[in-house]
Amino acid sequence: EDTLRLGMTPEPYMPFTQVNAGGEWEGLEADLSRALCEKMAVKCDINQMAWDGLIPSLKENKVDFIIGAFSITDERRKVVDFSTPYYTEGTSFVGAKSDTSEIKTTDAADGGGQIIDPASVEGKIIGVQTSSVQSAYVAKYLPGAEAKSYDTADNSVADLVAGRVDYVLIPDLYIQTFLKSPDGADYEIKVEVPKNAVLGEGVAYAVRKGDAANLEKVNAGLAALEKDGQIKTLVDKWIFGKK
Amino acid sequence: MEYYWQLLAWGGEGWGDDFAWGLVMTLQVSVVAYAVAVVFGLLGAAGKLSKHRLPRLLADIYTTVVRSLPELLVILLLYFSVASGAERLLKHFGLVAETFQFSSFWAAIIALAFVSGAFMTEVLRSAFLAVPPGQIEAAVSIGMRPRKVFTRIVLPQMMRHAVPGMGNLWLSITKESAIISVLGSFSELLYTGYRAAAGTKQYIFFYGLTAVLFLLITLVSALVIAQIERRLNRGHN
Amino acid sequence: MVATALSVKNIHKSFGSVEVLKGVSFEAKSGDVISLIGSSGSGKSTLLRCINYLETPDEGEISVSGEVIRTLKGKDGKLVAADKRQLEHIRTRLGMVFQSFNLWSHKTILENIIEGPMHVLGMTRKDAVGEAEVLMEKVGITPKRDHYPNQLSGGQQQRAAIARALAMKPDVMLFDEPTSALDPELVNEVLLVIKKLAEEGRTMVMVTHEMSLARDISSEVIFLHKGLVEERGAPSQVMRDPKSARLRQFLQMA
Amino acid sequence: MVATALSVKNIHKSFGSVEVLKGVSFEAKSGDVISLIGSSGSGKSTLLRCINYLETPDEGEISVSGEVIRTLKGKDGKLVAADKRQLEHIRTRLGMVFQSFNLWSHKTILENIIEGPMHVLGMTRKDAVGEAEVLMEKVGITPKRDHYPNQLSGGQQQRAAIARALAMKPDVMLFDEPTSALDPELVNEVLLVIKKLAEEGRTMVMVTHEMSLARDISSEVIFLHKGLVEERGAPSQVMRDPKSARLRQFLQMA
Amino acid sequence: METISNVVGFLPALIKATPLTLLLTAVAGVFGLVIGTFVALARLSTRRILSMPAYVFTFAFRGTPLLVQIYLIYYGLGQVLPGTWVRHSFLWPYLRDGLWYAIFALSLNQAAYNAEVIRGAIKAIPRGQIEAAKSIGMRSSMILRRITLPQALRSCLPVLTGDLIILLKTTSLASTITILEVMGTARMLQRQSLLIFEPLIAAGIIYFTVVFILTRVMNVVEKRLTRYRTAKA
Ligand SMILES: Nc1ncnc2c1ncn2[C@@H]1O[C@H](COP(=O)(O)OP(=O)(O)OP(=O)(O)O)[C@@H](O)[C@H]1O
Ligand SMILES: Nc1ncnc2c1ncn2[C@@H]1O[C@H](COP(=O)(O)OP(=O)(O)OP(=O)(O)O)[C@@H](O)[C@H]1O
Ligand SMILES: [Mg+2]
Ligand SMILES: [Mg+2]
Repeated sequence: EDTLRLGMTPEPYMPFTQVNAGGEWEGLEADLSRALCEKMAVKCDINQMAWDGLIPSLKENKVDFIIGAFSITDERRKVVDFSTPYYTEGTSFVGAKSDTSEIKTTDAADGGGQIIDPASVEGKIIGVQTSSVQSAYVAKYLPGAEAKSYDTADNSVADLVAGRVDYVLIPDLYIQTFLKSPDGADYEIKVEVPKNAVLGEGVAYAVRKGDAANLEKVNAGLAALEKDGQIKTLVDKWIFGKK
Repeated sequence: MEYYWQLLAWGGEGWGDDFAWGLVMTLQVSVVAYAVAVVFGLLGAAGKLSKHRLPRLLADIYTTVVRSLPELLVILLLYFSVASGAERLLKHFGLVAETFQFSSFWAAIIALAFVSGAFMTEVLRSAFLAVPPGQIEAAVSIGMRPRKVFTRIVLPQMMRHAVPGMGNLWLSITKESAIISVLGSFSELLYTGYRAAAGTKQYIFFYGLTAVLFLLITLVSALVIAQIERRLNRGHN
Repeated sequence: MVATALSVKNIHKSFGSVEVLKGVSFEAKSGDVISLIGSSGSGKSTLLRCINYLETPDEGEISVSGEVIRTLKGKDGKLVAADKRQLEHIRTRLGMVFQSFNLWSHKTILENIIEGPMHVLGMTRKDAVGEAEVLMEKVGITPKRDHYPNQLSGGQQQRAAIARALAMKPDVMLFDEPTSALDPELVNEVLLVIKKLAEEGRTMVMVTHEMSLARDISSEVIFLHKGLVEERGAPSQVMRDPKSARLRQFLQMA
Repeated sequence: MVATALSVKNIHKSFGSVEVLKGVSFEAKSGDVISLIGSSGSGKSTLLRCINYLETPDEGEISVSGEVIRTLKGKDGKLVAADKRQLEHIRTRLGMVFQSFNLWSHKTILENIIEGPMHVLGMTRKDAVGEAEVLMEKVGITPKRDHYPNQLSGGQQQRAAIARALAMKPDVMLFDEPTSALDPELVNEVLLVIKKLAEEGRTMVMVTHEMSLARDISSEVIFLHKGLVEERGAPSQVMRDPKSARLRQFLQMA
Repeated sequence: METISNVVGFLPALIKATPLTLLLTAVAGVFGLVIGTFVALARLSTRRILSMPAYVFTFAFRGTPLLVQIYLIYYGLGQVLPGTWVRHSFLWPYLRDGLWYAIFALSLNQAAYNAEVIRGAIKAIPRGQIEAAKSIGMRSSMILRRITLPQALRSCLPVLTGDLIILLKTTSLASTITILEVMGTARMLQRQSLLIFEPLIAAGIIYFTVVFILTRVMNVVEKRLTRYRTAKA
């Protein structure tokens, strides 16, 4: 039996991954990776490390492929090769219920389709996660708003509650958990942000640049999982909470 | 209240055992890294205080460069570049098996010690300079060998001046040991705290708990340091 | 023939641009007691410190019991000790009592005294303590054996420093104003100790400002002036009938 | 009537279980020069240090020019100074030359001397330097004005310390063995300085081991023994014809 | 080669963030030194009302990770403040800006570490130096200013410099609370580009430049201030 080395990070990023209190991997990516390895018919060694270690480990051939909610972007494509996406996330624009200003959408000038109307968020403070596609979105389309960058999405939400930001622009699945929590009761989704190139092509596995063999394997595995509906089942389970 | 106890449960359900292991890991890494840092520090200080130009220059480069680089960079470079390079070299000459890899745990510790050692250098150097020259001359004048002069006269007296700075570095290293998680699954205290906090969204609670555990380490350290300080201050005031 | 215990040849020493010693030479035979006198700042302490190479002389030669301290010329034209081992070895035979005592502040008086015998001469602790006790008794600091230097009066520190140097049983003793902090009774005690050491054949070089001491005890008096030996000779002669005008003036005051 | 410049009453001081001073009293009028003699470790330095409260006496009273240093009983039954400002003020009038000099190591000799006049007495730098130059000349350390203490010989440091104390123009001077590191010529110089100060009406208390100095210079000699004043009086009387056996023995040696 | 051009490519963004890092370092460095000195003095006081709080202060701030301190101060306060009048007061624009919290936390943290070093240095001053000052009637405050602190600071200068360098690098923790200084920016670039080394190297170059200048200046300062130790006329 072949062995592949998978790099994963235990930093909690639910519903994607975390290592729970019992020391077990859980979340969409954990389950998906298990299913994938089975489909690829290989034994997967999970190498656990902090996020910063993933890319160097991949490059230095200490792991063969990595997973970590990597959104596909062209810039990142210069460094690694991405598999086909296993999930494409939506983005929500969240604010306080008490906030009555209307958030409209409008046509982007660059032909990128519908976007949030920059005029309606002029002068507002918007919380985003550092280097996320959402932060790129604010930078590109909402120049009149002030973006505040947080190292985790949790922190941006904490500051939404603290009143230090007016809105957060955040992945859908992330905000569901929050809105259901006691703190989230006073907040609502103002707008489901229309899909758009900046918001990315989804999240995927990454392999060493030029490592066609492994990319092939992963993609084949993912295709098989897609075909037999497992990916949808897992996404439903973890992201939409369906059993 | 009930809920918080559940969060702290032992085993798979709660984070109690994870924190306990985190504490052990933190102590283990810190103690080893600190001991190695003292060695680096002594070498660095000896270099800086040397009469000769070359050791002075090397030590100066060490303190300037290593103190300025981000720890993360040092640790990544050491493991992914230096260690990998060494592995390749060793394999090339057939000195080690094809599957040989340097332990990432040790690479992390050495990197941590390497950085701390640069700071230690300055602590030890200034402590040395605070020893009155007459104390050393008295030892030299009876023909004591340099090593003995160092261990019997200089070291006890300079330690008196070094303890506060060394204490600071010890407390720093217990916290900086967090950085080793970059290289693998070493869940020390801070990282465990982060994981528990993010996993449960109970940030304030788990960061508070992390703080308390670090305070515990500090408490014990402070007691030990005070004791050492008392011993070293014998004969002064 | 009595052997030359200490020979000091043409010692030069400058601090920065000031030349403190300008070529000092003298010799001492075993059992000699040489008093070094001279005004404050004339370089007496510096000369003693050059003898055991705590200050490296810029020029000159020191030999102890016929063994020359080997030197090299450094890049700046000044001397450096060539052989560390040899220097260490010679230093064990050269005792020194510092003008400012330099007792080790982190050690008790007893520990100060047994340090050298145990860790340089390799004596056992028991032997070293035994001898230290005799010495402490002799200089009258037995009650202070377990005190630290900074708990001692000036005179007590000075006596402890003397005991520490004696514990090494050196062939040559260098005393820098060994009685400056002592009362008249103790001065006499120390004088007796020095005489006894001289009788045992040890050699002593003593810096002192007490002319009576120099007169009573020394076999030779050396008057240092402006970095040079201005006058030397038996105390009876030098101190009663000095040749140099400078020495005459110096002694008049005493 | 000449005013009482310094009065020391019933001073007690212990270190741990050892009582060093057991009730020492004496008085000094303006212009008095009091020599404090006694064997090493008899508590002379401790007494001086108690006078300006560097050591707080366990019991007793000090007054300077009629002003009593106010004290309180602390919790442990020992004294503490009650009024810091008063103490600081009195200290400006009490000069002190330490047995171990205690020159400030981070300041040059000139800076050491002008420190008090400028920052305690509030003199301008120009005036302070002017006076310092006169003092340095007097004690012969002018060439060392810009040197640091550790570059000075023992005697030079002692002279700098004397100059530093004199610069404060105190009413009462406390000298702890002010000539221990000086050569005979300098001893005479310092003696002249002290005499001149006495003529100006300043009061001096001097610890010394040099009996000739005590004899020549003092208006009163106090012999300290076992923590008490064993004998006191005019030098002519005390030193020629001591009453106490202990003092007789002590003086015999000198 | 590509690495070099990548590093160079990242430099402009990081250089733009440098003033923020320098600001945090300088402000927290100065506050840390001043507060640290007072804390050190309080710790050495014989009065327990002064020494106890000072001890607790150094204990707490040296005893817990700065990350946790920053987090608890910023987000902890964030959980408390919203319901109160503060949110509508003139203070809010300041209280919502992470910069102030960062300066606050970094200053206190630095103060705690400095205090320990300064305390040690003060304790090591030979008693006679202070007695000499007392004996001429100097006020305690003046002794402190003219004798104690100058001697203490001289002897611990190299260690304080080291602490300042540590501070320079720990300002990176401010990125947790939205202050994107050099390191925070580098981490952002890392995530964007998935290039791990290059942004760090670029940050390292900036830190090195700062540290190099700082240590050279400090070397000169140290040499000047401690002339008395080594001076040979
Ligand atoms: N801090 C201290 N702790 C314990 N004992 C002390 C301390 N200071 C002084 N003593 C003791 O008190 C006694 C008196 O000391 P002091 O310095 O007053 O003597 P002295 O008369 O000045 O002697 P000398 O002529 O040798 O200077 C000595 O026995 C000394 O050991
Ligand atoms: N490290 C130094 N740097 C500069 N000058 C120095 C140094 N050490 C000593 N000197 C100078 O050298 C001269 C001789 O000093 P030394 O200590 O030998 O004098 P001394 O004869 O022992 O005087 P004393 O009787 O006062 O102790 C003095 O003028 C002194 O200032
Ligand atoms: Mg001398
Ligand atoms: Mg004394």
